[in-house]
Amino acid sequence: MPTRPARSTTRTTTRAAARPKEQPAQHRSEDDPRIMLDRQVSADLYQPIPPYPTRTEREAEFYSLGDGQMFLNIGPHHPATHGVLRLVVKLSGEQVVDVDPVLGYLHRGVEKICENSDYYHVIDQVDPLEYVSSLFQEWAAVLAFEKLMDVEVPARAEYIRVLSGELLRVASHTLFMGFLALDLGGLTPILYSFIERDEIVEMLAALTGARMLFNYFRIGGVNGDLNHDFMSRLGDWMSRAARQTEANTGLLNENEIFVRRARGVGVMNREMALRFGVTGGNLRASGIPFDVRRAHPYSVYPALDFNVPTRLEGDSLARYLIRMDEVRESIKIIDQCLHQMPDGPVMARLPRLLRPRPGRAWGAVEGPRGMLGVYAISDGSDQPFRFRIHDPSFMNLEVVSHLLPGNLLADTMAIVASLDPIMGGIDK
Amino acid sequence: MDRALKRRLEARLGAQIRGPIRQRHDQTEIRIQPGGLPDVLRTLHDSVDLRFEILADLAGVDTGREMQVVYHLWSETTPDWLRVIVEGLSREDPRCPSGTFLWAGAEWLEREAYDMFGIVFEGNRDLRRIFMPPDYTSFPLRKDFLLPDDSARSPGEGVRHMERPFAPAVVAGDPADGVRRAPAS
Amino acid sequence: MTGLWYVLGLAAAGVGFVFLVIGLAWVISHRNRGDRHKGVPYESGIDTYGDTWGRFGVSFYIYALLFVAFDVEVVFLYLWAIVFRSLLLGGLVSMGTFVLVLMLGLAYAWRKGALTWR
Amino acid sequence: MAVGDRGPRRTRTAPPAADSAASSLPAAAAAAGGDIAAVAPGDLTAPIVVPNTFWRATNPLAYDGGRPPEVTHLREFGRTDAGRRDDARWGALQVVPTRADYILDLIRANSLWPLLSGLACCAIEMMSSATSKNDMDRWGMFPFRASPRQSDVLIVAGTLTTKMSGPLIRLWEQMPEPKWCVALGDCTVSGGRYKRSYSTVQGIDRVMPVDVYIPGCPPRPEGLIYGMLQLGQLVKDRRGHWPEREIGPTVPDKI
Repeated sequence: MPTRPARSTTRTTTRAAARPKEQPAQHRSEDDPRIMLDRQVSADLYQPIPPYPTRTEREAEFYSLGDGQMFLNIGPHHPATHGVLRLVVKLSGEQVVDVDPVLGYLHRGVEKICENSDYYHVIDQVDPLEYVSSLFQEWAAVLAFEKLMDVEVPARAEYIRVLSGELLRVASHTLFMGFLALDLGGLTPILYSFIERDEIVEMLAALTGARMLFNYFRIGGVNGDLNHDFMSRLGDWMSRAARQTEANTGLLNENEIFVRRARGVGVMNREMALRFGVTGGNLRASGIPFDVRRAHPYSVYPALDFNVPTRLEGDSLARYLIRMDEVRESIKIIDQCLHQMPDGPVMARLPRLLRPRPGRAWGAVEGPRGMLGVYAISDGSDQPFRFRIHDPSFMNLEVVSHLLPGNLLADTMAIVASLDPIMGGIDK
Repeated sequence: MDRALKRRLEARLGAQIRGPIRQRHDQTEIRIQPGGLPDVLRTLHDSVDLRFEILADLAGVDTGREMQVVYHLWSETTPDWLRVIVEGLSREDPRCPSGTFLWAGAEWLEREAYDMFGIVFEGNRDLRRIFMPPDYTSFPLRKDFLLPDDSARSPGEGVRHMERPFAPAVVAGDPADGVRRAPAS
Repeated sequence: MTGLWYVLGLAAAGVGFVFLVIGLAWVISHRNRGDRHKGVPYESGIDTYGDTWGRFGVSFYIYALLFVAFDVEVVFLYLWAIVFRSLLLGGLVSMGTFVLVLMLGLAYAWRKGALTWR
Repeated sequence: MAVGDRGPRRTRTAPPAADSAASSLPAAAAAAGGDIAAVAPGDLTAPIVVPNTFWRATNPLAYDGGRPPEVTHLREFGRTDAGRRDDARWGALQVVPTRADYILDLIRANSLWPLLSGLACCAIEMMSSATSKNDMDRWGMFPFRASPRQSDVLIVAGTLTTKMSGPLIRLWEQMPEPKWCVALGDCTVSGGRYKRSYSTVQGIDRVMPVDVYIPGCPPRPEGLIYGMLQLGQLVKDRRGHWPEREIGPTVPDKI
């Protein structure tokens, strides 16, 4: 048992000392959650907000109430938190004084499971992480494994990856528009965005076979080639894609309430964005044109011409408009992909049981929310030795505890929704 | 493979870098001791010809014999990703200086490394569990914490069985350096 | 006299309807004391922290004051709206000045910044 | 679509073959927890016990403290009467709610208001089934109430982790009485792809009485709508028998 940090006196040290020393070495069962359930621990499975002793200076500073201040749980079950995020907000009247995001309500131990499954199964395991756009998570994993195994991906597979990835980026950004409008009180944009998203997702189901968790990319290519059903649906979607996007976003762009509530709220300047490692649309909204497709080109993106939309205001409205520009860029990319699609195989020839040579690799992809990174270490066996997943929403959400203080409680929803966190990726 | 970057790194950080600078595909890897981390990061971030401003990732790694903290950095001066491996942290009491003085975003990444591996980062204002419940006692991503295996033993020869104790092979060197571990019998 | 019956009848119907509905709901619905969690106030699934008798800021009070003022104005408007056809021009002028005076009050509050949240 | 296995209402006949298996339970059940009544053979349908030959935990005390892993606490507790709650009325009034239910359950079956609670990926499919393309509102299930006080059905959509199980049980408790629970997705039905994870509850019927299980990862919106229709049918079938539900209207603290 490693010793605790010196300055924090934790309740657990006393419990650890009292526990008998001779527990079975190889499997500490008392940490198994079901044992905790069985051992009639106190009715609540874990202690809520302190009375447990505060352990770090940040926690002590946060959980000390001034006069006229109160704690409010925008808790794990709340319509506006995108999934199971819990924001403990310290309020004085309507003003937010401080925020402490509590994560872990959707922590499923994906990295540990990936270290105990073989390389094909790992690609399937990373799908539910960023479940709204799961192809990008697969792309990062596959990119890292291809670097590990020095696999040459045929050109047609690269183009199919870019095509399906950009389609999913459009679907993810339309969902983002619906959620942001829903959080600001608009009920109809969510219906429009789900109509658009369902159409794209049905198209990808025709290509890959699944609506959400695709498991479509393989190390060295993709699972299946383009088929007529997919191409016909893609054809008639492309014919009205641009007009449909303008119609959907036109609903919001000039809406006085939406603009007044989003403009000038949650402003993030360049230094804060860089210091917090924020990536993706949120970084480009603060004036830094960092897009992994341009900054560190992978796949066939050097052969495609698209520009990286960048804005300088850095507020919630800029983050929304950036994503709508990215939808137009993605439609341009899909168009180019369809024209330049080469013929040829879709999958490189690989042995059935993959045992990559020992080594380390880092693969990063530009997802709709930012840079998705995978750091894979292999030790020669057919299971990855360490599979580290870096999720952009994890870094984007961290800014919340510095953007929210000072705003009104109603504006917190505008800021959290504009950062577009997806809890599956944050809690891994 | 950016040879120029290798020369610049040796020029700036020659003293602190342990072992050779490895380069493969589009990644450059340097290894340093935990003690030298703050000023290595400071030089990487501030020196004019390096300017590694974006922290791509901070990961904890348990190699069975020691703990490592791995930084991934990006800079517009080089097409490569830079990987800084802080090695030599003992498995019983892994301590490492914190990177929050340069990137405030590293606070949560370090909280996650502490939660999953037990690596204590000195200088992090808020080092508490981020994913597991506050009164969880063990560190799940360590190599000696085994998954409770409800399903049947996974098929295939030479696959590590869940219930076998993880016996790190006594073979020297880093598992990622071409050291083939004997499959746990 | 018949007017009185109407008033009594309507009052009885109003009060009776309220108690009828509540009584029916009590008889038909399930009664379940539930366990410790049932009565706990709902705060997104977490225990509430701290007591709920906190003191509120003064800006809430100003908003409440403005609301009451204009709510009472609406009460008078209703009564006037029922009979304004028979009041002809006199009624319109008097109610117009009444509303105008309250508009002055609103303009004063607006200029003093009572409407912007502090 | 496995509708929760509901034995016949109150009369249960223990099949003779299972008697031998049932008899092995009392010793173990009594040893486990004091307040769980001993399970007398013959007065319950014994679970179909499939011996687990695949795997034995090296440490016998690892999971359920020596008891056969097939028996979960909630099912044992369900067989006792501690879970059922009488409606505490005087004399004749006791009868009124159940008779009124014969009519009210018909109304409830056609207006099952779900609680707006999405945990993970299945929540997106739940939203997709609630919006205009495949619309759940055609059967009266539309308004996703945000607070548990106004909802009838708790659709658990997504992986339930141990950290989230505390709040979710509290949500289930705070819902007013005739309430139903729908497990949406493989992770809630029986752990799904996270069967081996250290931080998830493998199947929410370990912590909650579930009525309808909807498999799929994630199930298509049509699957969820079909499951909700099955739930409506189930409510119609069990009209008036809400208090005799196999596992009591509420989940005890200590399970």
